[in-house]
Amino acid sequence: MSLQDELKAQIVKRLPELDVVIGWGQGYDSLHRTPLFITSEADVDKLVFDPLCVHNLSTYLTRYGSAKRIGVVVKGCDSRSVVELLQEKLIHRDKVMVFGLPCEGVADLGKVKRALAAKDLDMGRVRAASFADGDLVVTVSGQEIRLPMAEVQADKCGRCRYHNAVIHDEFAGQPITEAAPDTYADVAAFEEQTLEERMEFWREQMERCVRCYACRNACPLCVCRDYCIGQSREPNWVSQRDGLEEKFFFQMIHATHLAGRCTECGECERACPVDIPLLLLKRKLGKEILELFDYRAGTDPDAKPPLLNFKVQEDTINERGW
Amino acid sequence: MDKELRIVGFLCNWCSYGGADTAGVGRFVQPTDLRIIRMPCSGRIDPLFVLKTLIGGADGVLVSGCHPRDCHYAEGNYYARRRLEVLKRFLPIIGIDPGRFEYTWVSASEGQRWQHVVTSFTNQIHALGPVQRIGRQSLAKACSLGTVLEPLA
Amino acid sequence: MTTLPNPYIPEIATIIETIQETPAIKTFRVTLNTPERMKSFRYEPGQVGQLSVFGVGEATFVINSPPTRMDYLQFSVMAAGEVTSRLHSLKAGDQIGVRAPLGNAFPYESMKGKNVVFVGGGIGMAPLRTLLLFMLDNRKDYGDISLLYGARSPEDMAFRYDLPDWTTRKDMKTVLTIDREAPGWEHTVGLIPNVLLDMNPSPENTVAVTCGPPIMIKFTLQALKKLGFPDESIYTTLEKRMKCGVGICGRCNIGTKYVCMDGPVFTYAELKKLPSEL
Amino acid sequence: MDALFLADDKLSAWLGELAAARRVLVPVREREAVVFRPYAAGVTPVLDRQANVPPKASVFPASEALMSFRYTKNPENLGQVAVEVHETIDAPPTVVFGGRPCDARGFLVFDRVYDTPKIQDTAYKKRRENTLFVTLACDDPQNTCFCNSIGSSPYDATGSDVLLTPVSGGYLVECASERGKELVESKLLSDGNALREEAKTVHASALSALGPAWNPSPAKAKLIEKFEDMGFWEDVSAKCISCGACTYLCPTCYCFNVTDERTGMKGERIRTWDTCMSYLFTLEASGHNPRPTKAHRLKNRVGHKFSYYPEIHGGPIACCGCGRCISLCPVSVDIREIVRLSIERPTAKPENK
Amino acid sequence: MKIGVFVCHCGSNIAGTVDVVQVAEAAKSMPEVAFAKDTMYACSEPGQQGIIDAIKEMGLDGAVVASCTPRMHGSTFMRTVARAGLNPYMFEMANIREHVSWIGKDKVANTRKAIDLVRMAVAKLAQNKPLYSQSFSINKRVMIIGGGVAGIQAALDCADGGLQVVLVEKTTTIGGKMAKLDKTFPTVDCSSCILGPRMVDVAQHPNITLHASAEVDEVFGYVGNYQVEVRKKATYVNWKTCTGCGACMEKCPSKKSKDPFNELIGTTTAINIPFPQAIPKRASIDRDSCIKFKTGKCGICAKVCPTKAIDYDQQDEMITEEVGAIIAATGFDLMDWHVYGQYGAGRYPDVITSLQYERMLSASGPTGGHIKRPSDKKEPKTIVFIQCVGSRDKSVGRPYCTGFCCMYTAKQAILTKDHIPDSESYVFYMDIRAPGKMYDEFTRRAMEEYGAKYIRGRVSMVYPQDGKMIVRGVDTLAGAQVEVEADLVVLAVGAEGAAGSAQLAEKLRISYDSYGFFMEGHPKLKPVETNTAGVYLAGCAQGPKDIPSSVAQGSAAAAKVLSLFSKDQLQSDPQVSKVDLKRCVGCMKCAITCPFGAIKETEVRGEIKAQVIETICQGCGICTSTCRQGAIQLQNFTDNQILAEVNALLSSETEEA
Repeated sequence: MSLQDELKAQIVKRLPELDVVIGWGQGYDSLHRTPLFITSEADVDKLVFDPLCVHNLSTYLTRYGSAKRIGVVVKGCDSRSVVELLQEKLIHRDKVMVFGLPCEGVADLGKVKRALAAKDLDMGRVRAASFADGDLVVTVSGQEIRLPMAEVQADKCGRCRYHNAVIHDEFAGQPITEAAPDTYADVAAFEEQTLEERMEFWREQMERCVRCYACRNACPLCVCRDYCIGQSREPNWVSQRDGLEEKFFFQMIHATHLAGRCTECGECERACPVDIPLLLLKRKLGKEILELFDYRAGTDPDAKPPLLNFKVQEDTINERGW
Repeated sequence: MDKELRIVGFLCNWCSYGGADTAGVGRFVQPTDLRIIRMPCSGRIDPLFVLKTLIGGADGVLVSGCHPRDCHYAEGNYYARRRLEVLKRFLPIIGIDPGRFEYTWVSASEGQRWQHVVTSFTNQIHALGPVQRIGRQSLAKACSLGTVLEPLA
Repeated sequence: MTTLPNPYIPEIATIIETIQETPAIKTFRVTLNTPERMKSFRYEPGQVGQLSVFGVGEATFVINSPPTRMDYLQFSVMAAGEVTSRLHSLKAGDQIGVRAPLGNAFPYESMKGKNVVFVGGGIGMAPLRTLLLFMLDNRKDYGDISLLYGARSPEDMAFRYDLPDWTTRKDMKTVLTIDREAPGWEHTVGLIPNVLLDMNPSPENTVAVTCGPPIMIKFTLQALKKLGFPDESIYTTLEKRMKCGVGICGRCNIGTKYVCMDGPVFTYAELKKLPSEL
Repeated sequence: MDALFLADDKLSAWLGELAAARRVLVPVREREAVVFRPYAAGVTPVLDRQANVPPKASVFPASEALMSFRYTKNPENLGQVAVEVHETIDAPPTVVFGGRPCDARGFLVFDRVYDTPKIQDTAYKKRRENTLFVTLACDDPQNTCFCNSIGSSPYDATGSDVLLTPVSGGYLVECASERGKELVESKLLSDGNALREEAKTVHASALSALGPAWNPSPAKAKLIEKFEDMGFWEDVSAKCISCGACTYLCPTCYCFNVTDERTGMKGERIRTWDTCMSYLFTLEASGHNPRPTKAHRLKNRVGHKFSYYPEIHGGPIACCGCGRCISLCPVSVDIREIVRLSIERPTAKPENK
Repeated sequence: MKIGVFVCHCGSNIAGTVDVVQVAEAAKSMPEVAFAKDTMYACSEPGQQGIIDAIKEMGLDGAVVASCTPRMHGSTFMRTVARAGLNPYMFEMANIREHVSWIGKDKVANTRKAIDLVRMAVAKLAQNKPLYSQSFSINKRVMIIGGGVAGIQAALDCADGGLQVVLVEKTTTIGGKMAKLDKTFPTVDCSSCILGPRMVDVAQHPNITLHASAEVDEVFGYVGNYQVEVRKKATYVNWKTCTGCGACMEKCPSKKSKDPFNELIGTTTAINIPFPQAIPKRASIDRDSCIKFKTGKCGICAKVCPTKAIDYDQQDEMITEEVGAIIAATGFDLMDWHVYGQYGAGRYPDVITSLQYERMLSASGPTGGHIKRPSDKKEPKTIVFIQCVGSRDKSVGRPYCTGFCCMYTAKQAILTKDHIPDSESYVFYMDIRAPGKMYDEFTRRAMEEYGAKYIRGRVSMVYPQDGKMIVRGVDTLAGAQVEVEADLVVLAVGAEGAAGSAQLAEKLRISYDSYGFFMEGHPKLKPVETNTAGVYLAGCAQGPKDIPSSVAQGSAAAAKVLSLFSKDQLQSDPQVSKVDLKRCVGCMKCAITCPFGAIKETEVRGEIKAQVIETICQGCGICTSTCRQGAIQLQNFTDNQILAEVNALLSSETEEA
């Protein structure tokens, strides 16, 4: 039985206990998957799982009333968000059923877009897409293009330690055994630039931000949403102007509010309609939190998160006496 | 010293604000750049205050609270220490020198230490010079308008 | 091509008097700073204005003084959000911005010759006050006028300076009510819809105008129906969050109707046709 | 009027000419996003695909001062403070170059609201008057494009001042408005009449690439009919994450917010883009919200575009079919599907109103 | 809003290096400022009257005083503003003395800085809101935790003052460490003679409820209204019927039970009353040595008990006491001296602690007041006292001085001579710390009258040899190695917070140091208060101290409680956190970080929300900086108030430019 069929069978089995199961279905074209809300057995047929299932569906878990019993299909990375939400008691274990999957990596449609653009092709015109022998095969403007997955895989997958869902009530398929090391090489490479270059980089990136808050709303852990301090007057942290300072400060809010919580799922960056590399800010925080507190968010539902905790004598913080 | 720079201090009311008072009572002369904002506790200091202040154009931000174990509220400075350490390490990614932000502990009795802290920090900020602001369009930006920004390696 | 004035620029007005109506409601009497504008200022009962506290923002209030009394424009403000609480801190002599008149008005022309029943609850008395005073100032144009005004307690009753006149005039009937017995209260006690049923106004050649908190409106409408008022003869005003006030910014619509342009005055018949998104 | 021809190698020279007297906004690539930026020498416009962000900001900036205000104290009595306001309009002469027909047509939706016999949005009107559109016809539409279904086409010049069509070796340049004439008065443009046929082929092939058009007009009545059918709206909005990407990137979405910003004794009243997909959009000071859920809000967005707007304005749909709300939606909410479902699916009658 | 700004000259203290007239002039152009003036001494009566007059005449809504530190006169001016009819929180202070005029000589820079500070204060004040205290009633009962001499003193003082007192004692009797002492310095009077009557007073006082063999399990509530859950540990004897006759002790076959009262140098019966003067004088069974519990057979005590008080099935009992204040007087324990391997670390029976020696000296002790060395029960002739075992010793993590060891060592040396006239005492010491009334004289007497040989120096090791304990040390005054052949070695072991004090501190939400001592509110000015309102300290729980100091603190803590309870209602500090229910998402992270347990979960229309218990909230604002929605705001230090200060400062630059 294929992984997808096994998953379908598990959902069919569990569906009677649940109000809805959130999975992925076919999107508006062959390259796009879209969140699928399964409430009947007939819906289960629409379920898809392949490397185009990029969305972290756990973002929906906090959008239901506490009375609902929700099933959610998660990849390894997505499952960490579930763990984090459980840890923060934003969802309740007995109200959530986790359908865990092993995942070898998902595609980064930005990379697909770039790869096709390099061949003067537009991703928006892809007519067919499939996977064969580790390649993403797309038909676009009359041509068939083979893109090796290694080239179009999301960066986060190349450094993934958690290929398998870390929490699950059902698990389909065989767990993947290998785990890649994450050396935060991307952060280090970025920080080889001068401070001026780094700020100039953000200046250029933030210039095109439209303050649509897709980054925030896609984030499974941005649970304030309707009451985000980025848009309020009381408190009034930031004006509604579209200046660089305002737009950048919102990202500071987003990043600092995720410190010690972010699982680096990358949804903020993926959701951004103007391709601002927002994950970098969170990766930097993740790196520092790991170094300081040996803590990876979303791996232990019972852990006390580092910024809600302290030690009288910190082992890793060098008291700044001067 | 050259032209004053904009330095903002967030001080807890119980220890460091008192320490600054003690320094005043002792007439311990200090550079004049610093402007102090009184907070009830270093634990009240949201790292976003620091970011807001730096991004808003302050050249340096100094936070000072009670020494660990001496927090008036028992635990505030422990939380502050973690939050502020993370913040300090975060600053380089956005192009702000981490030396523009320091946090330290000064008790209400440590007037001399406060003088030392203010003087050292002010010197440190003067060595760094005025902060660069993201909101200010750089010359480079105007010239490079429209150049294709390459994706991150 | 005609050029119309910039609809967003308020006129500057000065507060000449403030009245603390109730703990939560404060009334502002303002005059436009340009005397000629004050002279040429025209509006109709029921129309609203946007008051600006510059640096804080704008909020919408009905002009609750009638166009027949142009010494000042009166607005009553219930403290709820940022703008309203800031307005509450203002005093006589302070300057604010006014964008008015906005929205539609009560069809006071078509009401001529009819009896009018006013049913107001709490701050909902404000829009009724304009029309009531306008009618009293044009008394001969209208038939019997009756007013039922209710508040939770005597302290919550606004426009207390009007009450001596309203309760003693021979050409109108006034019933004041509060929800629960209170020491020193000499008027009726009871919930507005019940008192209205007791008053038992005849729907014959009569229009009803009502405004108040949503729950009161709901039961008052039921009472009016019970009394036999047709939907077309019942008027009320709606409140929505507004920004531009001129039908552009897109937040006060209920389906196709923009409260800021098509309202705030609606008949119950119109209201029923609107989708339920109040 | 005659058709003209612009050779590929003369493109930057022509842009240079245009930019001499005006701000010229061209689509450029930044990472994988295409956005409009002021043209300067050396800039390579990206003309082979739709920009992520439409040129909406050219006429309707994401944030602008509606006015400025200043408080002044009476020196004799500091407690006496006067306030004055000033209109602030920034409307530089602008050419939007390389937008698509849908981008230019977006403003037609604005016009019916922002410039009416009763109300004129002064700043908008001024900028509208000062902004011209040199539009590029689409030769190969994207999967999310549906301009043909809302009464337009990949080469619709309505709302544009000049229409370019890609032909071999360059572009066919056609004037589409009176105002466009001044733009094509350039020696860099040569006679292009001979290429009209080729352009027509390009147009036809683009249109056919869109596939068969579908008719959204029944949605006008159906959406009203479905107003109370919250089950339908909960179903179609289930995946919506309530961000504003669809509305901010929509060439026709014109809703805005107004906030005051004050520094010391002066300040500005700011108008910023707003989105009806946000909970805050209709939240009242009392805490009451007439559109409390994303189902309510998505209903308003779709309803506004395909029902209320056409109802108020006598027919035209407030959608230009550009498809950005689909392609740039983080979760691929597909407005085409919602409109189609609103027409096709039977309406559930609420038990009691 | 109309704000008045008053810029103080403070004579020349400020005006000497700040152009105060220019500061007042600059303030006039600041937003919301309707009045600005310089004043010679703002805090003087005419200065304050000037502020009041200006507020009334100009109809001001708030005042900024630019003068000294708010820590000095903040409350003075708040009262001034209140006298003018404003809410006292409609006031801000700009510290232009301690933070400006006194620390810089450059008048231009100082003036610029003062103007900035005034601008920031004005901007903050424009965001201030009136705050109002809440009154709440108090439960005038006090709980005292710990029945040592400090707790006894506090209990009796409170009870005599008319308060209902609940005294909770961990062991089966009150008396604490003092009950174990033979004599007390410097008077050498009998410890039990002076403590005993006080213990009896406790037992007999109508206002005191004593829970012995009881511990505090949990503490809820806040000042004036605490609920303390007390666990009454099972004693297996019904204390209501037990008369303390001792018949059970006589017949108990298990005579080798550990005797903690005698510091383990003697043994007792499994069922026992720790000492004859115990209060309450009730028997209890030590489960670990009781044969009935170990084998199920025996039950002799039950048979002999004339009142049938023995209850082998007794369980711990939980009771809840409601009190308005708590005094923690949990005392000390000796530090674990076994870290001193060089002194035998417990391997040698003839190396004992001073407290063990004290039991040996006591006539009611296991040796009947005869000094006998544990190994062979012989009377020792040469006794070495080693001071500072676990005091002033960083190497074992005990940098502090326990303070009373010098005195009791001198006392023990004196008593040794009294007991064994032909004995010789050696005292190894580092410094003699005897700074009390008659204290130094006392140590002198030990040396001069009683011939105790004081050797200044540390002991490097103690080891047994031929029935003797060889004590090898250094005499730093003589600059020589010394070795003493001792019969008995007595270690003056330092004190640390009593076992379990850290856990108790956490329950009480007070801070404690790493030695288990509780932190006082202020080392000088609040020696018996804590930073948790309604919780006070007495005795060694706060830090090592001798009997008179412990008693003084007991009385001081009692006085604090009596003064707290002198009112029927308490006023809460309104600078507390407030939840905006609309913004709160109920994540309760605020409650996780609140050091005081002042935030509880509540349900509002089916949704979880945070709720601040205003009377517990201390106003630290940790919750505010924890809350991501900005839903919980510390009043008077809200985000908007602080941002207003930041913005006022940062925008001043752009305005000037």
